[in-house]
Amino acid sequence: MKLKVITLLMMVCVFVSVSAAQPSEPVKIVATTTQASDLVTILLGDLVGTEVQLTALLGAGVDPHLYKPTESDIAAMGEADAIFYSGLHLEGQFDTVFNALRERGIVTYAISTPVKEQGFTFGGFTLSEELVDVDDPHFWFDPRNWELATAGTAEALSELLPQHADSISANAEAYIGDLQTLHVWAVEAMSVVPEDQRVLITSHDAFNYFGDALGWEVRGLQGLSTQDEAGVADIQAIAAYVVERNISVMFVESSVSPDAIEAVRESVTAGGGRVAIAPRHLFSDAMGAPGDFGGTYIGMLAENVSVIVMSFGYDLPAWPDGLLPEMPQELLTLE
Amino acid sequence: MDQVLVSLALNFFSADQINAFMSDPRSVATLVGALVAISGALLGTFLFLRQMSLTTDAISHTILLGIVVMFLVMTAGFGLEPDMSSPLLILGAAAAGLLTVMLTETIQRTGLVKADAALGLAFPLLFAISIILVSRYADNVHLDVDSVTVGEIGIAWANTRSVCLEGCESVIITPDSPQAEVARVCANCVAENISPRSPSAVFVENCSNCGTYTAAQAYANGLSETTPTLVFLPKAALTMGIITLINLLFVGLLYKELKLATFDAALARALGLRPGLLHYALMALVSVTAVGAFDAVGAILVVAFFIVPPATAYLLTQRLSRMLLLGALFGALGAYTGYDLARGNLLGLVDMNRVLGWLDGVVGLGGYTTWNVSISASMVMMMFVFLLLAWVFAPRQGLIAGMIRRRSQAVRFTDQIVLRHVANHQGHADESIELAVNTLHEHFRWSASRLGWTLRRLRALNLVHIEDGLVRLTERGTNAVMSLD
Amino acid sequence: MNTKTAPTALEINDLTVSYHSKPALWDIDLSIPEGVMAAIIGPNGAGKSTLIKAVLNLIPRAAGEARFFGLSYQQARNRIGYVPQRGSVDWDFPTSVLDVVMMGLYGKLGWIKRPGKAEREKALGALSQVGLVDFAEHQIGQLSGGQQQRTFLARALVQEADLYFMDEPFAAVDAVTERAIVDILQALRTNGKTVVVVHHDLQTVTDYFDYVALLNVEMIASGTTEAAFTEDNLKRAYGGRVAFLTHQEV
Amino acid sequence: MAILRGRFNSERAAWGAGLGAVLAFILILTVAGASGVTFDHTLRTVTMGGALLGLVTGVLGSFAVLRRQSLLGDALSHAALPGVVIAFIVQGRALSALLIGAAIASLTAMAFISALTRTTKIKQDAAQGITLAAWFAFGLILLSYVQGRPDAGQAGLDKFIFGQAAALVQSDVLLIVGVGALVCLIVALFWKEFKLLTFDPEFAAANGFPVRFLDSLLSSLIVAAIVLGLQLAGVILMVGLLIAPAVAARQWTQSLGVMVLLSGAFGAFAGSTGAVLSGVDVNMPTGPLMIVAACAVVLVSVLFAPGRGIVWTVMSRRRERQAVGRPSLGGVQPVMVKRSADDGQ
Repeated sequence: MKLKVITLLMMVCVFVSVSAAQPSEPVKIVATTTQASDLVTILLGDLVGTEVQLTALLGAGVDPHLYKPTESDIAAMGEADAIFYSGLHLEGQFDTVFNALRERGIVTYAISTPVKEQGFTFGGFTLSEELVDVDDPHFWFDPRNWELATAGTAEALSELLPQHADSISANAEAYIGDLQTLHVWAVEAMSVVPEDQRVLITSHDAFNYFGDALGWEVRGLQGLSTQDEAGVADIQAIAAYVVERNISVMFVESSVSPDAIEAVRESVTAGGGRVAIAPRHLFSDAMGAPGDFGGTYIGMLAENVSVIVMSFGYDLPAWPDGLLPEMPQELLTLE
Repeated sequence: MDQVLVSLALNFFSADQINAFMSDPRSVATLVGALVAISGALLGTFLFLRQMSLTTDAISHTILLGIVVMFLVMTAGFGLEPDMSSPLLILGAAAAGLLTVMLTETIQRTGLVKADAALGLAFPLLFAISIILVSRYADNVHLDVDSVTVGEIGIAWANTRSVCLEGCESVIITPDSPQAEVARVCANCVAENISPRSPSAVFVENCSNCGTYTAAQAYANGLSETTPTLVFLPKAALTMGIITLINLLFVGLLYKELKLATFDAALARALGLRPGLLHYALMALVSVTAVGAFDAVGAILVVAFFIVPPATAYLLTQRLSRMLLLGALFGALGAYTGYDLARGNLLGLVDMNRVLGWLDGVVGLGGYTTWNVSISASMVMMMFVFLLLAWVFAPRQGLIAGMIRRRSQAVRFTDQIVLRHVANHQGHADESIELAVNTLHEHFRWSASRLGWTLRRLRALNLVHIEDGLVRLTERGTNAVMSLD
Repeated sequence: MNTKTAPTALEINDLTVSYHSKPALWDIDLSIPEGVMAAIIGPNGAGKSTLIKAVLNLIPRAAGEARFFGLSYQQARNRIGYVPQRGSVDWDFPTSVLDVVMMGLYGKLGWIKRPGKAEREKALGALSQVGLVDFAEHQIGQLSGGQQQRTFLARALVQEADLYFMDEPFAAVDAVTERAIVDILQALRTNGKTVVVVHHDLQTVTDYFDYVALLNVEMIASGTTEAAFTEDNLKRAYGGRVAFLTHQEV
Repeated sequence: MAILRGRFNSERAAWGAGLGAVLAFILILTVAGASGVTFDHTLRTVTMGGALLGLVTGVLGSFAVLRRQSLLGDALSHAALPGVVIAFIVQGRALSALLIGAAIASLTAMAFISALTRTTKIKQDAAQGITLAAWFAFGLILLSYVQGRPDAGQAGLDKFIFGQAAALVQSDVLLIVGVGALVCLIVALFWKEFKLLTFDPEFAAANGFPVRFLDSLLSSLIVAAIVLGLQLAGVILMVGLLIAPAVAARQWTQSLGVMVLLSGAFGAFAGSTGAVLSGVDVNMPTGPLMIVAACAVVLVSVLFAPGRGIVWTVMSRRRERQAVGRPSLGGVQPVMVKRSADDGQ
């Protein structure tokens, strides 16, 4: 926070050199993940396409672990004035690249920064008690974290585009309001499920923040590492847990093979239990296609909530008035 | 090292010129690609000849072991802050590469297992061990090869080290500095398995940005008001430059020894050259080069640089020195043209966007016809294209050359076979049987028309004539047969 | 020559083979009568092995044909035995000597059928002929070079062929083995079989063989050893090296 | 010496090895049972599936290793990618379509490897490497193309077809039984042809066998097993299970038949042992444990197999040295006894 004055000074310098030299040129912003580009789009509003040229590196449904930069992505990064990325090592070694780019005067901002500064990250590393600095990067699944990220990003954008600082902060304020509404709705929706059943079982450990935000317990069959592989005892443990807690449904993410969860179901069934696998995937690292409901942050989160609640066999509470995007009707039924 | 390099370069170019070159994605990708191509060709050629081409692929799997072990040693062993950017992890990866090739050599040296199977035993085992370690001890860390290596040649231009020329004052931030920032960390969350949002979470405050900053870092993080003059050097170009230099020295100095050890290990041993030691040294270099290159350009590109250009060169020449040269050349060319292919330009001949457009019309791609693809993969594709071209068009071993040769040989052979046959039997007792025009084709197992055609040609060339229903050589024909030998 | 009337084991007519860019064999005519032990000799690169492989349809021919007892290869296949060069297989392969010998019978057995007791007996018989019956259950990798060669010979023997082709059977074997092999081959000839051997040692030609084909891409000469194995023909086959070679000869 | 070796290398050693594997498995079962492993449906299924998969890969792996195609599993696991992505573009994200795509891509890769080795002097290993790199790169190009398309289904496509051993379910086991029975039937039917083809293809051709057809048949069997295994058990397990049991079995026997059987047995041992061990504690991944079990079998075999094993060789060399060294007193260095000394019986 104390850095602000200096940063502002520096940003102004950058801005002057950018906008004063070529006033007609749009400011080029690159956002890495779909979540980041969604946030920047919302904060900038009408500026995108006019004064700001925004490029999202990861398209719809692209898993950041497996993302392959294309030629145009590289070109976009080469011309960027500012880069907004997720952070907490979600982009892997690109962190070091962003650090290097900063030395050239390019503005780079990890939208997870305020979450990290507030200490609201989950440490993933459990081998030693002192070491908690390897964070779970899926911080956006907690809408409260996303509020912090919105504020931080708005601040960074205002420094980049000082002449639009007012509209940006207005957008941020409105959006934070929306996020709070969303959070309230999501908590309400998820508490329809009886308390003893509030366990989210997934194939991959990506939903710690999600569960924390909505008061659910989360059990992933596999850890955060994409290299982690399940063993027989892992399957047995989850199956035993499903039986013990009498959980009726488990979930699969779009980016992981459903085999392992299928094996858990068979294990439960063989033990005389009953458990279903949700007919629809959850969004984990990637969001939906642009234009779809799940293609926005709010829609993505709400869609996950709706899939979970309806898979457990309960109805969703009404979608909050005026919260955009409007939840489409087809989400209210499961195919 | 960087300083020396930069001050050397500054004798020829201005800092702006260097920066302009080094920040062009294409020039840096080509430069790095060329460096990896040279290293790959130098070492890959020997792997190719020793039939161990898949070594680099095996290493690409096993470096995970080095990364995991180093991570665990750093964190659990020494209590260091886990840092995915630590060069120690790359060092661990190199050690794992070394372990892979050493294990393979050792298994192979028992004489009980063949080379390919030895490799196929070593790398699944090491990989399996690393998966077990990840699953047991680090399954909640985003730990994989991608998170430790940049592994993308297109981004090499941006992953730089800076050398400061002017305004190079370092900045020290202490907790008392006005710029010091405070970050909170939950002190009891992991131990008590609670959320940092829970009321019982206890936080400690840390200075998150304290430490010593170089001028460039201070500028980057807004900690200084001066703007230093910087020259940016891509890390990949630096590491690969050094590795290439070592490889050039190794192969250059030990060229004849390596050649002998590769083609005739027994003779090399008899001459006191210790081919075993040489192979271990070669394999050690392979693993170091491969790991360095994985970080710089990514696994698939390294595997390709080590195998495809040497194989292409092999199709064009049989001389080791030319193989090394051509291999490096094709690798570099693949890097250069591959960059264009990523933009949709195949050798300046084909616009891939049009191909997609056409495909969309034929099979339907949902109207998405923008060719915008991975640079690394495009480079591999171009190397593969060169291999295919060499396979098809190579002047001596190529498919077309072979076909043309067979075709033209067939004609030439046909003529010569007949001439020789006539020469062999003319004037012998069996000539009435062997040389009869009507039955001659049966001796060759040819169709009558093929022989008729051949005879017509030979007669037109005044090489044979027909006498009493027997084929006979003319004087010219006799001379032609003599000159065949 | 009255090759048309005498019984011929192998008749090659106008055979031409090209190998990569070079012609390997040029318009070869050769006929080998039944019941002889014939040597194919010539300098390195003369196309001796190529001739056998082309005759046995293992490599394509540019022209010409080979007939066996007046029949095509397909028709006569069961009457032909083949002993390839020793270096052509992996001797670390997990199989026993007896097993390798039984492989000689696979062609006659036809598809899917498995070798049984009769085949085993035959194979043991062949092994005792070559003096390896004690080694029947040994892994082939444990054999010495000469024993490997004799195993291959036994594999050809079980084929009970009338015509045998052998590619360099005396390459890198010791004198004892060479003698043993020659004895077996001569026994075959005595029983009316025909043996065609690719051979490289000029000094033993007159001792072992009664029929010779001198080859150097072209057929230089063929006929009984006395008729064809002359200094003049050798000079034509071996070119400049002949002076040295003929001094050693006989 | 050779006679001695021969006698010890008879089938008795192989039976001993097979029996040893069974005993080791029983021991592991007992220890696992004592340490609280629950032998429920899951463990039984995975154990059964792992054993059967190990059996099939062990049988086919023997041929792959002898034909110097050990690393085919690795090459094809990469080469499958373009097929998967094309299947996704055409058919969407249905597992069966993706697998068919993977199989087709693997078969084209196999055909390319065979064409390249047949028409040029490029060897098997380099041909596999070239194909691996080119096919995978093409897959990545397609993946980065799909990545730009505005639809959301492609996440994790390149990992999606790779399963993991712990996730084997009953229908998988039935599938393995079906495919395994077919594979074993074909191998049994064409036993002598495959044997001759692998040992001496030239002799096979001279005896009138259709070598090209047999070659493609055997290759197709190996490809089918690999694609099936990739989906059920993952890449690395396929590479390991294809090689390790065959290499281990090779040490104990001199007969291809025994080697294939023993390799199947070792594969089954590795598969079931890995499964049981992974039931001991959480975070014990099944597939990698199967690899470790298979490699342990290799280690034991390479060390202790009579006749070939390292311990055996060292000991017999020492005996020979003593036998030669004893009568010659003083100053005489031990002489290495050559293997060919027994020539000419």
